[in-house]
Amino acid sequence: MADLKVTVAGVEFQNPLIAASGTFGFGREFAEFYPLRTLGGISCKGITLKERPGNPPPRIAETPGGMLNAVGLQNPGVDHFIENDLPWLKEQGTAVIANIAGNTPEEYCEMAEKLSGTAVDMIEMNISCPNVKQGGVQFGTSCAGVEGITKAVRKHCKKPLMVKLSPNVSDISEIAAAAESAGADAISMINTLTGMRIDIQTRRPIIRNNTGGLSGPALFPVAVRMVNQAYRRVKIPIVGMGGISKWQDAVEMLLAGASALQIGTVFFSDPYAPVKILDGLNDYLDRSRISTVSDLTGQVQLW
Amino acid sequence: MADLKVTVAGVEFQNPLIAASGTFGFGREFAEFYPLRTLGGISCKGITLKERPGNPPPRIAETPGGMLNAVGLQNPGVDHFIENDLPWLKEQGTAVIANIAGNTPEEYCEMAEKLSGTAVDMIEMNISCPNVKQGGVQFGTSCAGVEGITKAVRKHCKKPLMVKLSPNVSDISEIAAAAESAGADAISMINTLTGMRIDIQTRRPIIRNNTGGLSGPALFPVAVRMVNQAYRRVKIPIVGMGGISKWQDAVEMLLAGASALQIGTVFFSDPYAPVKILDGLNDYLDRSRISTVSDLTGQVQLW
Amino acid sequence: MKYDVMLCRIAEKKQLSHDVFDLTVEAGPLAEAARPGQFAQIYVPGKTLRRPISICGIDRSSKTLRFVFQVRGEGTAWLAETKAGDFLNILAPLGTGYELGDTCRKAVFVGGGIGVPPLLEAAKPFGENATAVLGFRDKASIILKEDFEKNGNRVWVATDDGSCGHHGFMTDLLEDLDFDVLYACGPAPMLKAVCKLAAERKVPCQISLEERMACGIGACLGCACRLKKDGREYYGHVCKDGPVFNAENVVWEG
Amino acid sequence: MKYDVMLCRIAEKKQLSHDVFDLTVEAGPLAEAARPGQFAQIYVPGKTLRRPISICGIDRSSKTLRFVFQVRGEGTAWLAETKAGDFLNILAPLGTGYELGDTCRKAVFVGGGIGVPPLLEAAKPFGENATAVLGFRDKASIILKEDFEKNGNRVWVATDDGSCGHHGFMTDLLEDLDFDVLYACGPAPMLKAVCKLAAERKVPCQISLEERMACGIGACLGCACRLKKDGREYYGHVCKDGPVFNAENVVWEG
Ligand SMILES: Cc1cc2nc3c(=O)[nH]c(=O)nc-3n(C[C@H](O)[C@H](O)[C@H](O)COP(=O)(O)OP(=O)(O)OC[C@H]3O[C@@H](n4cnc5c(N)ncnc54)[C@H](O)[C@@H]3O)c2cc1C
Ligand SMILES: Cc1cc2nc3c(=O)[nH]c(=O)nc-3n(C[C@H](O)[C@H](O)[C@H](O)COP(=O)(O)OP(=O)(O)OC[C@H]3O[C@@H](n4cnc5c(N)ncnc54)[C@H](O)[C@@H]3O)c2cc1C
Ligand SMILES: Cc1cc2nc3c(=O)[nH]c(=O)nc-3n(C[C@H](O)[C@H](O)[C@H](O)COP(=O)(O)O)c2cc1C
Ligand SMILES: Cc1cc2nc3c(=O)[nH]c(=O)nc-3n(C[C@H](O)[C@H](O)[C@H](O)COP(=O)(O)O)c2cc1C
Ligand code: FES
Ligand code: FES
Repeated sequence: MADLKVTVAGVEFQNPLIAASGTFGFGREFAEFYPLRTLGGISCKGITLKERPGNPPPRIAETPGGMLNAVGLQNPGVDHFIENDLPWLKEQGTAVIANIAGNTPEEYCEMAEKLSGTAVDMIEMNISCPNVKQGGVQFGTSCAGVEGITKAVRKHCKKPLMVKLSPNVSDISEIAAAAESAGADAISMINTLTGMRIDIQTRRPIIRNNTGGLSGPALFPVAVRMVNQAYRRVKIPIVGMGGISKWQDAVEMLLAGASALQIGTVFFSDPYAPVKILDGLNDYLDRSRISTVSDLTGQVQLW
Repeated sequence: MADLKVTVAGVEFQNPLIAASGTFGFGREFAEFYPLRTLGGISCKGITLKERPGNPPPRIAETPGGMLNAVGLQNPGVDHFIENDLPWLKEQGTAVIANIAGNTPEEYCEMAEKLSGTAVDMIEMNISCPNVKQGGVQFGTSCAGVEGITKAVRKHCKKPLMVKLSPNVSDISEIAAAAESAGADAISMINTLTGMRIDIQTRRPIIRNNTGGLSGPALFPVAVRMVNQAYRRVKIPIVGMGGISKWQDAVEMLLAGASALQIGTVFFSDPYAPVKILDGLNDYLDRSRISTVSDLTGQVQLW
Repeated sequence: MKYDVMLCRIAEKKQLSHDVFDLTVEAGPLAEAARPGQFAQIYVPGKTLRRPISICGIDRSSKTLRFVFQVRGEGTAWLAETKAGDFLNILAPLGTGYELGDTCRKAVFVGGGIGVPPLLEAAKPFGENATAVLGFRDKASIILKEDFEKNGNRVWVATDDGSCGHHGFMTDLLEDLDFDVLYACGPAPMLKAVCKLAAERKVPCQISLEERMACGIGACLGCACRLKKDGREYYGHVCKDGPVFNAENVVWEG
Repeated sequence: MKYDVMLCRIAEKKQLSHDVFDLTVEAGPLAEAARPGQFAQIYVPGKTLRRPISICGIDRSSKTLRFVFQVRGEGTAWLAETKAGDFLNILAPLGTGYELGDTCRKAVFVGGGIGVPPLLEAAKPFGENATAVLGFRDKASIILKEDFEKNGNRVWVATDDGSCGHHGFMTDLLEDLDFDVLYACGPAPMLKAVCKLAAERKVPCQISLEERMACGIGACLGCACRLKKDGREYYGHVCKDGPVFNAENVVWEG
């Protein structure tokens, strides 16, 4: 048995597999399949200061090797989360990451403050949600935007702060550097890439929001590239995600530069994916006589 | 039989399916399968002012629903093209698009001038090749870059000028608008999105160039979104591409805003793809009682 | 266990019409847990998302589940190619099914096209107290008529082209019927009309909805549907709160 | 026709070792056009790229092609699951094969592991003038030995672990042999050693190379390999200029 523990920004994860925000709810539905401590951590559904109704349906469209979603951050609000979901989650024996989104810097700051007084292990700042009209992604696609909001939230945040980056940018390494210099303790990447599907019968976009975020295996090579670009640019740890669906992908993403991983879309085809990925990863480490998984991080040797 | 003819920037294509640059060489290899006049047009392998050796191998990696390539613009140079490939191509009864790439604006201008004196039907300016060290993509990822090079080449180009856009940008509609205002007669989009795959055995990127360009169905929803964004922003026609692999995709891309289409990666799994896509498109038009294919362009009705 | 993933052997496969197929799978504990109106998420190789298909029949003794589906796209086309003996990767039973209540009430089950299958198992305990009002495009598209009859239900059929039974809307048939409770599944315009009628007659009515799904268990919030409760509107989720809803809680668009 | 796409029925399937399989397919005109050392691009459902597999046998009378392949990843794993009677979507014959020339010359065919199959058809016309020197990991991995013997070729075997034949490198065996021409296919280090020997002995040598491919026909320029001609180095393409090259034209890296 290799050592699967990883530490990201001071937070210990018993293994590097974290459920990606928005794909796992607050965990209750998946607890039917296996104890949630199977996972290294859970990044909760994105929460906002006030309750949000979310976007009208349809919110989902399948694409080759992936899917689009435009859930639009439906959530019960941060207070409800703290009162009703967090206590239960904290009992499950896995690290809990609160994923937050806001319309204004003030909202982000207020949430960070509220969550700083709770038992969450880490705050993941989603400045990359492409599916809401206001806020979210517009902070995440320019260096100035990322720097401004990260600096502001950093002041109010007593927990390790992870900034989640959008792939809808020309130069991800600049954005990563901006997050680092503004005081982020870690980076998570990538969020979804904006896409569209059209129903050729009705001539309407399949998703009511017109566009949605692309996730799943289709995205994987873009995620690997971006994680590696960021890894070569910043010193803070990177939580890598985007289309991981098998243990080989996990190894690849770690080699590219990730210290831990998130998986999302793969839950939809196989709720048991984390169990299989962890088994495969463990066997691989044993076979390769690698004693701790963190020895893989960033070990790709570029040509 | 619906009317499949389309006209883009004054150039007539007997049907909207054009072979995408770099996937079809100069056509000779595919002429073994069917007469090249089956296609509406052929965009030749990207050519440069001088012969280029291309990148060292491996140049190809498969990805979920797609592939990466980093051929690095291996080509015999523009003079060789004009002398040896163009005359044969012009005899095939299909429109011929010369796809050009350069290291400097001067090189682009010189090529445009040379080609203006030939029988090519159109010039496609590739300012979006992610696989060469110098030139190419750096012109294509900023508005100023796109505007500068398009203006310069426009002056030297007596042929319809189509600018090929890179998807590796934050806001494609800005880029499209820059190309239009600088005098482009048409836009083609999208080129490949940069990605990376790592061989977990050797811990080396599979592609010797480290990164490569993602093409194929995985890319399709991103291409549809970008074509639609550009369509809503500019008046000049758009040639849409990126992962089209069946007739339904062709319809979807036309609805999103494309006036004509290019197909590339699908040739690798099925060299006969254009025949099948055209059959399906024709049946669809007949079934839907649409008399000319160009009636589909931009007909998506956003929510 | 509320739901789980299982590899289920196909025990039997039949073709019911030119594009409708009928699969019975050995589902062990999933069959034991299943209730009428619930659904399954069936894995299709190479696809990112599972396909939601209603449970059409539950046999507790043989521990089998029955699915009746129409070929609509690549996923259902793949399903139609499977054979007895093949294995399907199934996540089930999912969602909230029909609340049957007192089966001595006079119940009418209104199904349109591929909306018919989910009603079959719900109608069973009602026996002769139930009338199944089934609508199809044409005679060749009629499915499951004999199955409702085997339930002991009365069956009325309507076809769009009049090639069998009543020529026209199923809802025409409802006008002449007397009932205490309505159960419905089918295309949105039909459901709307049924809900309207139920409201007029002041009888309880349960309808089954569809929406594009990802997780199927209520975690991703993908399958939203507009609901109302105590005068407040909100987005519920078809996979967890439904697919069966009380008609009065559903908000129709437009 | 130089090459074409065809749906080919699998006439026969065998397993040669724990991970090596042997498929014979009915290939009609593709079989008639094929020459030793050429290859096919086999379509694998759901994959963006076809899989290049060498032609191991050509039977002009039955119009069949034979492929022998090792399971390496998802594509070859899928191929290994196919059965006689299934159809494969094949693009063939592709590339430039072995130039056999005068088959009265003393020829040696050097194959390492899964590099052995492409040599079989080339060795056939040489009959007893040919010696096949075949290297494998161990005894259990030996394939096609009897097939070379059926050609009338002499066969020498080497294994890495000494469990059969010579213990060590195939190239050791070459030292003791006398020959006019060399044909080789296998891992790069082996090919390099063979090329070196051929240069020393000044005998012509043809080797078969591998590279990742997209189109397989010379259009995409994906499968580059470093070549030299008249002192000038350039990138040629394995799928069109090769997969078989004259040893003296190949530039080895490093
Ligand atoms: C709760 C529920 C129960 C259902 N029960 C049945 C049933 O018993 N029998 C039956 O024939 N059909 C049923 N459907 C519809 C069935 O799910 C779709 O026909 C099927 O998903 C189409 O998949 P495809 O790959 O063939 O089509 P494609 O159009 O290729 O599918 C593309 C994507 O869209 C989704 N999609 C397409 N149509 C629908 C739809 N109507 N509802 C939800 N998602 C859709 C697919 O799941 C897939 O993710 C049900 C749907 C739901 C939500
Ligand atoms: C001209 C030629 C002839 C060949 N002949 C044979 C043969 O007769 N028998 C045999 O067993 N193998 C042969 N190979 C190797 C065979 O093509 C690979 O083992 C196979 O493509 C692996 O596919 P996969 O999906 O199983 O593996 P994966 O690793 O999942 O494949 C991923 C991608 O990499 C490519 N790839 C992986 N390994 C290779 C390789 N060695 N060469 C080229 N592409 C590769 C695949 O084609 C695919 O595009 C030949 C290769 C070439 C180029
Ligand atoms: C249905 C769905 C909902 C999502 N919601 C959120 C969210 O609320 N906050 C967030 O930061 N990311 C959200 N994401 C993005 C994922 O966390 C993740 O970044 C992305 O899906 C890529 O990983 P994957 O390919 O493994 O799914 C969502 C993704 C999906 C598919
Ligand atoms: C092997 C390969 C080589 C390519 N070479 C070029 C090129 O020389 N010039 C260019 O503009 N685009 C080039 N492209 C990009 C394609 O023309 C096209 O934009 C892209 O592949 C997306 O379309 P597709 O998904 O249908 O392949 C190349 C793509 C591939 C796969
Ligand atoms: S499909 Fe995920 S919540 Fe319903
Ligand atoms: S694979 Fe396309 S040129 Fe060889």
